Amino acid sequence: MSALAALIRRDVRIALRVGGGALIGVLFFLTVTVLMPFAVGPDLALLSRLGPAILWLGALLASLLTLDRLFTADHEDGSLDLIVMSRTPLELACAAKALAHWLAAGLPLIIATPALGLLLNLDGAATFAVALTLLAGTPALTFTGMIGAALAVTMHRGGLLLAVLVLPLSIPVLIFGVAASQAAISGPLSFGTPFSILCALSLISFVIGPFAAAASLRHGLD
Amino acid sequence: MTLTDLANPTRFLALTTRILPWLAGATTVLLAIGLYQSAMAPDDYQQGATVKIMFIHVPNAWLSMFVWGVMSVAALGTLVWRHPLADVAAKAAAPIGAAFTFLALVTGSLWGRPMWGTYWEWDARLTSVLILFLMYLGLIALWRSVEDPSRAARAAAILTLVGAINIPIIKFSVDWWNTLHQPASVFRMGGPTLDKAFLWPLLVMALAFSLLFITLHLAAMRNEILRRRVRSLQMMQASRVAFSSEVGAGSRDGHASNEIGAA
Amino acid sequence: MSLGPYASFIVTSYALVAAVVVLLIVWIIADYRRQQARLQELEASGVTRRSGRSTVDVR
Amino acid sequence: MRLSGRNLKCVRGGREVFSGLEFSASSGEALAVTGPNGAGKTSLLRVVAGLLVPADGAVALEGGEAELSLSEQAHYLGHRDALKPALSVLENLSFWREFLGGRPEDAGQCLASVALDHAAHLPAAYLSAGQRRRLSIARLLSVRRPVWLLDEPTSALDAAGQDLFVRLMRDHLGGGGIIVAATHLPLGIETRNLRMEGAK
Repeated sequence: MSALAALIRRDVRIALRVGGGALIGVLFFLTVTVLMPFAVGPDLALLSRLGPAILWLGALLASLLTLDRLFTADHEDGSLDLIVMSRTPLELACAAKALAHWLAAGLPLIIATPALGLLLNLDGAATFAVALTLLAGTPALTFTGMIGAALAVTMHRGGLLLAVLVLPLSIPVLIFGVAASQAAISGPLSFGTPFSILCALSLISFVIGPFAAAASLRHGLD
Repeated sequence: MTLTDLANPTRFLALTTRILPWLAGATTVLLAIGLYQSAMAPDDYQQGATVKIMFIHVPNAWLSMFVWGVMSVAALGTLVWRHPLADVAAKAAAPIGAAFTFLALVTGSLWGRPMWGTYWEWDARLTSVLILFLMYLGLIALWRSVEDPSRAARAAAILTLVGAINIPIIKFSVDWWNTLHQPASVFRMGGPTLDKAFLWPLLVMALAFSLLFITLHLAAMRNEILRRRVRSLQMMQASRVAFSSEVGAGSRDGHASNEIGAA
Repeated sequence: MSLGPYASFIVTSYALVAAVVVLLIVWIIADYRRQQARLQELEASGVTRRSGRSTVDVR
Repeated sequence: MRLSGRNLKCVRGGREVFSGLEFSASSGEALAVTGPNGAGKTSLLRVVAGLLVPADGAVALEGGEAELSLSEQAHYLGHRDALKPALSVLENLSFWREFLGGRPEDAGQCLASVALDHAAHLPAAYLSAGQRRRLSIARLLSVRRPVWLLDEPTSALDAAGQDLFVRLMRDHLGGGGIIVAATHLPLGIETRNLRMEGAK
């Protein structure tokens, strides 16, 4: 366990140091969200209706953007070789890396949500609902995105390929995340149903993500 | 005291140590006077006591633009004159400017709440300040993403100047976008016809905040110079080893990469 | 001095400005102390700046 | 303990790098893999490390810990040094020491044995190529693994560094370890040689 804790500590530390990309993800989230009203107009009623969708799309794109470096950096400097060879199961190491990524890049998005909710004219309850769905849903984004990151690193391609691979996989999370927050704001569905499905999606991704990522890393390294 | 004297960081450090206490004292006195005057200022017949927020909102909003101006001059200093203190000044100013811009946003939003009934209205002024805030954050992110400060300085200087040219364009576009959509409530923050009872406290506060900025900026520049000194000392420490003659490293590395390609 | 019905907004704004400014000051002072300490630590370990290089160092 | 490869064949990108390769090394022995560029020295090391799957044949370690695979009992020192420039020298080493588990030793002591202790708190970004190599070598010492797989270990090292490394390799072999090193230069220790000619 101490090996995994060390890996998480290292990744979080690197993300927060100079050159790390953790806070850039939040800045991207902020900027994308601020851009939306310029496209749809400053109509507060409309914005509060679109708010959850805008926030979810922003969080999705922001977490995708920072996932790019999840394995690439370790692959480029050879760390990945040593991680594969180590006595820690690769699945667990992948899960630890994803967790570290979520702590450094996903959690700040949720912390930034209330400020953005204010800009989009969401009231306190609605903002809380969106933040809660993001808290339940962003781990799923990270853990499914990790599969794409692992595939991209073995193909020596990042960026756009990663987006094309991962975005379709994240559609269910988007659907139930936005549905749950809409349900909390305006109904008519109950909040509980889509939210439980969202949590279930997260739990499934905890299982599938590390295994798929580890498998693709094992077979793709050269 | 000329510009060339200032170019020497050691002399600059000595100078800052000498004048910082005076600056801090002057700032405190002016702030006290300004705060007293704003407390004594009468209520506005339209806005009531909320006009008091203006006394801190306007200075912060003014500084948010002024600091970008300072950074632009510093950027010119970096790119054109290669003044050794220019990138230090630019880097030190960014977080302080971001903090003032943040305060302008928050106080504006708190001032708007009683008027609009909501904390945030996509009002042309507030929106422009928000974009300015994002640009500050982007600039800080740029500074933070490169370890070598002199390399980051060039990039940041170019971004600062592009920003300085773009900010009026952004402001114009946002104004246009805003009038196009006819906002529900038109709210002027402090009109051009400001009563003398408000003008004096406002001026004193603006001056006090400007002094506050100068004080903080000088102190932050001093920190930055020390940080760079630490960095260069550390690099000397890394290279100063008994067995520093690592001859042939480059050629063997080149050879090694060939092999990766071939293997 | 009465602040009217919106006293909480006024007080909050002033408090926020004070908080952020104090935070800035504390951060700058702490940063100064940290850099000084590291500088002294380095000088204690025998690394010294060559004279006349100060302008180069800063670039 | 005995490390052996039988009838190894490696195919990369549709090209056969080597085939029918046999080698073996016992406790206390070093195997120097030599040959021209492109002969497959790096590929061989990566096959032994378990990072590449051989097209044919197998590598086995007899007499090691039964429940662990070969790669879990080996250190791999490649061209890429697995160092994070944003972390300090000590942080880099402590991470690998902790992550690789095993019997932990004092990371500072490992740094001292490669004469990097004076730089423990500097960012790894400030290190020269030779110092980075020393730090990688410190990783070999931080956790005990019987098999060392070294790819051009002495590249970038100066004379003092090479002497130091020779001493460390002797210690390792003396403790019953096995070394497989791909190299162009004489390692400075007694070695068995494996000459790779490359595919025709």
